[in-house]
Amino acid sequence: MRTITYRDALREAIAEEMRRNDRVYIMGEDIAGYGGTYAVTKGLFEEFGEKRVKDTPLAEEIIIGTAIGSAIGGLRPIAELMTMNFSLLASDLIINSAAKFRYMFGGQPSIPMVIRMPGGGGAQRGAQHSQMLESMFAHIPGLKLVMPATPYDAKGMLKSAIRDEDPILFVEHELLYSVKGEVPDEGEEYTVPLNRGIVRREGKDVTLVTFSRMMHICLQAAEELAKEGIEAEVIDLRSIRPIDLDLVLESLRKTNRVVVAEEGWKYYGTGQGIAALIYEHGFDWLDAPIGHVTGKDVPMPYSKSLEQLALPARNDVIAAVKAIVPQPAGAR
Amino acid sequence: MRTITYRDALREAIAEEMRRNDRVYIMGEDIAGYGGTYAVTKGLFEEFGEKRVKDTPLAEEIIIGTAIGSAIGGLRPIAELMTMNFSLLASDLIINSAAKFRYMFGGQPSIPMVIRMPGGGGAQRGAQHSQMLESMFAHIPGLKLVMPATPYDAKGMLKSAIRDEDPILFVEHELLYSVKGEVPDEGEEYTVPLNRGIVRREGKDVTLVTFSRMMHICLQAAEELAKEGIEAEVIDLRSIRPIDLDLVLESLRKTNRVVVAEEGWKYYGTGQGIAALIYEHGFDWLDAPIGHVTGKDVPMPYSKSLEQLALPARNDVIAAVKAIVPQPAGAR
Amino acid sequence: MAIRNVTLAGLDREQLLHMHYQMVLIRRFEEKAAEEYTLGKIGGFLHLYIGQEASGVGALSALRPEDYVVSSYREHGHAILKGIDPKAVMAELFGKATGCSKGRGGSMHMYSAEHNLIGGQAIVGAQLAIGTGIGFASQYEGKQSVVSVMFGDGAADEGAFHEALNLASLWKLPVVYYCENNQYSMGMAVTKAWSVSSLEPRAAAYGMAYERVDGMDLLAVRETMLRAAERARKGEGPTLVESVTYRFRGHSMADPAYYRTRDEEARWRSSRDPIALFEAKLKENDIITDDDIAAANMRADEVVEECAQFAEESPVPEPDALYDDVLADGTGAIAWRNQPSTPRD
Amino acid sequence: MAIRNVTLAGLDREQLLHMHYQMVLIRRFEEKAAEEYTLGKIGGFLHLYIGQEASGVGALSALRPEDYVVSSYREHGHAILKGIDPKAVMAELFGKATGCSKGRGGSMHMYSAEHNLIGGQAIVGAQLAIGTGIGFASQYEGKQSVVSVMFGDGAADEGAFHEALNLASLWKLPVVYYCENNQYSMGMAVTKAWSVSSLEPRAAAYGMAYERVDGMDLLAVRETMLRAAERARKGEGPTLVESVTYRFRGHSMADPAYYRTRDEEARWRSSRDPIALFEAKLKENDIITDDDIAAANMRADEVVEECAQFAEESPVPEPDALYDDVLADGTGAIAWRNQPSTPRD
Ligand SMILES: Cc1ncc(C[n+]2csc(CCOP(=O)(O)OP(=O)(O)O)c2C)c(N)n1
Ligand SMILES: Cc1ncc(C[n+]2csc(CCOP(=O)(O)OP(=O)(O)O)c2C)c(N)n1
Ligand SMILES: [Mg+2]
Ligand SMILES: [Mg+2]
Repeated sequence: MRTITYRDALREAIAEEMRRNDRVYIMGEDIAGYGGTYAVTKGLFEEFGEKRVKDTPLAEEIIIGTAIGSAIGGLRPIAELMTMNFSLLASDLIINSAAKFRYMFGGQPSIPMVIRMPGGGGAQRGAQHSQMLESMFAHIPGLKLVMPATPYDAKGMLKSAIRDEDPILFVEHELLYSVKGEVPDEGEEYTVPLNRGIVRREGKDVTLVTFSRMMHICLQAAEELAKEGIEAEVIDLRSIRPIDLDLVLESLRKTNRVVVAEEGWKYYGTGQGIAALIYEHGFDWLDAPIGHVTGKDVPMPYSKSLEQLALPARNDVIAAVKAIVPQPAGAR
Repeated sequence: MRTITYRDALREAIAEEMRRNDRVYIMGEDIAGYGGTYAVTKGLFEEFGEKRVKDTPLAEEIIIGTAIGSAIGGLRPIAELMTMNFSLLASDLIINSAAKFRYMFGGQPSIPMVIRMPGGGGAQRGAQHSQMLESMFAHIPGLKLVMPATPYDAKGMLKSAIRDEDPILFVEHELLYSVKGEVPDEGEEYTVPLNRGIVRREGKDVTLVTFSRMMHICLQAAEELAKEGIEAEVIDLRSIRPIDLDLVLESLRKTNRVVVAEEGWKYYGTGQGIAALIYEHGFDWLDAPIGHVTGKDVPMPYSKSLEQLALPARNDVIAAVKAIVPQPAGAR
Repeated sequence: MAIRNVTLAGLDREQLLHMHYQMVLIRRFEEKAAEEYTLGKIGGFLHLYIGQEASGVGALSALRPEDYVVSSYREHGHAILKGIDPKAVMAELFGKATGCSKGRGGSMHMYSAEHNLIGGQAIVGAQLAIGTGIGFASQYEGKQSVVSVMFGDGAADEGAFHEALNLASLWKLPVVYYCENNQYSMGMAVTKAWSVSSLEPRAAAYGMAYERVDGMDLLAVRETMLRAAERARKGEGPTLVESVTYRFRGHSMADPAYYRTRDEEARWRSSRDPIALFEAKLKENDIITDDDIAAANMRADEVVEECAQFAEESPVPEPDALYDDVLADGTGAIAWRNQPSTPRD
Repeated sequence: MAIRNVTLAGLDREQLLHMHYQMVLIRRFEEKAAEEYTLGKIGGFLHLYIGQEASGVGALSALRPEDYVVSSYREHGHAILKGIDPKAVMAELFGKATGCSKGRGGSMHMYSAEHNLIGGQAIVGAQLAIGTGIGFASQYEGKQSVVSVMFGDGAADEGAFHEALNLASLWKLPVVYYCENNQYSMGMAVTKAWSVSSLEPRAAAYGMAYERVDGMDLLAVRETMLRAAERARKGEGPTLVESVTYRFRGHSMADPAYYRTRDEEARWRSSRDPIALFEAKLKENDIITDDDIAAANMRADEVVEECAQFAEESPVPEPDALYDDVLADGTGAIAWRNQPSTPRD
């Protein structure tokens, strides 16, 4: 094992898969000459050349159109959208084409395509550059959507995604790129499945169901809670569609209490969907209503003080847990 | 009172508001010369002329851009998107501009804009022309989203929407246009608020929470259920954002059981959001998990037989109710 | 009149008669479809190709089997011309399991991987973006396949047109952007939708080759497309072709076309019918007789009758097909580990 | 050297010196912003206008207060030129309550209803669509207001460009599409992004008037914009102006600009600095002295110091401001009737 950043883990995954299969290529805005806004693709142009590492004009619709078409034509595109905020410009092609072609064309075309894009706030980038919009796409049959939180998963899931036959939205987080974690040594081949969550921390009092950057915040919250005698189990879903619900239900049967924690907005979003599923399939095991920690229901403000208020924080998780978990004896 | 169609009710609302305020105008594809794909705007061109009833080129982004810009410039645009399926092409401007400007620009611009669009399936229009995508927009702070189910509400809510200061998505249903209902006589001014649900049928055994065309299906299901001694209360939400949750909770306190019924897809959608809210605020009153009737989780197939399977039907509502309501004595 | 074995535009009599037959077949097919629609056998939207037959036959006759065609919802003719069995096209209209998209696509979503017909797109303009991508794949793999993107005058106003043509020109992709300018996008006359009078300046905006052709003149269309495809195959980049044509019917079966005069329609039908024009040309050159024409019509009639019968007799999709092919691996929204009893959605 | 009271391009000395001062002020302001960014007083993305001052001052000096400016994230200069107090601009950068967007917008989202600065758009290309709509409102109401849409070379590749320009041309809207072609969109050289060498053919694609101008030549820019605005005001429709300029710094503070040579930058800085060029021109015409220049710089320095001090001393937004102005009527996602105790979101 080595310790590398989430950013480097992604880059390794892309490079390894490009070496493995010469139909894999990557394209996006400023990914070649510039090396990627977040430096994920740095060096790829030098290794693979301009045939396979392609800078596009500033035009999201044609980036995704090119990805879909070239997948139909036999390639395995990785399209980078500079941020998830811009995915809306291509949402028609993602939802009306990529997600539907296999089905509506009688099972004929495969669209083995990965759309990589970072979402999220926390760097004062304001309302138009801080969104987590995954629920819009996770709602759509015909798509898969994953949101890895660690370098290990970033690499292993990206490799799986590139090999997968279906259109996959691969959602990164701008504040995770520099986060470090353990990853198998170079040359040690591994992948991570696209449909399995993972227990990041075991606990018996409450289950925290989370993903992407909020997973790290939940882990911190769990450490704090442990000091007060509350043992939280932390589940990193990793994949939103399909969701590994059994893992959650198993934990629920042990803890009987759940808090769902996400960075995005509350209403009609991912977390409410997760909560509704848990209620639907685990109602009888629930001893309290599910807690729900989210970003505040406002566009993201620029001002640092307001942004910090808008983002869900460790204390919000702690408060949500305490609201549903009986305080252990001796704690107040 | 008169009996008119949903289509005519909409047209009356537009015409009345255009007569009332000459800053109101309407634009869209084929709304003037053609009279609207669904004939909603028929005759408006003749009355108001080409200054105020504007055919646009086939270009959804600029339709919505023009609406937003002209709202900032002091007008009150009604933009018609031919169907909700095409709203994705303008989703960037709806979500990144219309929804955020007031907030991110420090409260300065008002965007008094109505986007009218029909959604829904049931006419064999296939995967790209049958969607209910309201949850994508209902997720976004800064927007309002309403989905009237009757001619009365169509007219009254459209009038309210045109007078409102905020950007409003006004979601119609292709299969509702020819549905008839009572509406106050011409010249009898009325509006319907944008934030109030309504009880369409009283009942004590279960609450059906629904909206748009599914409301009619729920009413039919309720009649069937009544024959078997189950009295369902039917709540037509009318507005999805903001949602009139109190009305639902009040009913829940009486029935202790809820089924949410919608036409759209199940996962990470509107209905799960509604269910999660009911659980969050009404957990203690619930005697059973919330039932959830939705369209099947597949792109809409063209074939009539498959389409009928994909759409939620009266029997699905009845089955969902029976799954959570104890059968009355004597019934089997 | 003696039939001569002359060639026209490098085509021998057999080829010419075949192209004539294809036009007749498409017309009959569409007429039959209209009939079946009225009888309720076909649902949803139905957009007919009547009037545009020369634009289709001319263009697709210039392509090779390995070339791709990416089309809109007005694609029955393109589907047949790419070699899909008309029976499978009609069955698709009927929503039957034997349809070329297994009945799940319908009129707007015909597809055949085998024939490189990359199906009907019902989102206007999407084919421009997707066809560009297929062109990229062809170039990337060093294939000789050309992509022909079929779109209408209305689609040229969507943002996708701009993004696609710029990229294709920059990357010199082997794509022909084939605009069938039938002068209306639904009820909107092209003169009210375009700020220019042809696509020529729009091609120039991307430094792209442009050709305008009379879409009612089969041979002219064919030669234009041959040149454009050749350019693409040689690596000289994309061409924007504007084929000026007219749909003789409303936009779809639901459209009475009140936005134009019956007079205008009559003028086109009587003097610019592409089939009549081609027949006149063939007669002029003593290539076709009235008997040949009658025979072609009769054969086409037989074929479309067979199509309708096949479609009628074909089974509807099995209820289980509802859940097929959403994803390659059959995953639903939930990756159940232990609860396979839960429904698949 | 004797100062003469000549006019240049119809401008008297006072006006010319004012325009010179505006350029200097913008440059100093941006330099100060860079400094404060490095100190952590400014967060998020920061895109500077250094190098493009003549392009901004020339263009906006040709507009009237009732004219609208719709801009991108590179809009500090435009904001100041439209008359927003530079203090409020700096305070916005600091995220303070006294900022022109109450601290909620930041560098990319400056706005002033009072000054018709229709704010920074951080979605590239959105301003083209929105500006077109404002132009429509102006025309609809019979106002004399012209809209100037400020955008970059990169934005011209977005679909919105196509849709906006076609509509504006069709409807003869009073809009000037002002492209500040600084030759890069982030790291992408315009030569690799455009399939043509200028926007001229793209204007022709919409039958739109086009003018290309040296964006480093303040007076040339001004006259170009005067003509374009005049055309718009007279109802003659939109103009696409291409102002050729260069940003002297990276795309944003985060960009070391490795994609271009230091040499290329040095060439522009040394021979094409818009402020130096204007100073030379004014000197040539005996309109400005070195003392004037020094005074302008000193005044600008003072102003930006004041700005920074004002910003520093201004209060951050009240926590409650988090929930203000999401909608006009304060509605949240739930229209509570009976449970006001529930949190506002
Ligand atoms: C994005 C989008 N907007 C609107 C529509 C509705 N619509 C379907 S066909 C059509 C007209 C298209 O005209 P054109 O491109 O000229 O093709 P034609 O029908 O004439 O072949 C419209 C507006 C659609 N399907 N997709
Ligand atoms: C739709 C969208 N795509 C990508 C980006 C990221 N981005 C921000 S600025 C920029 C370059 C824009 O270049 P240009 O239009 O030339 O303006 P300039 O920065 O040179 O002033 C890019 C790619 C964005 N903000 N919006
Ligand atoms: Mg057309
Ligand atoms: Mg630029």
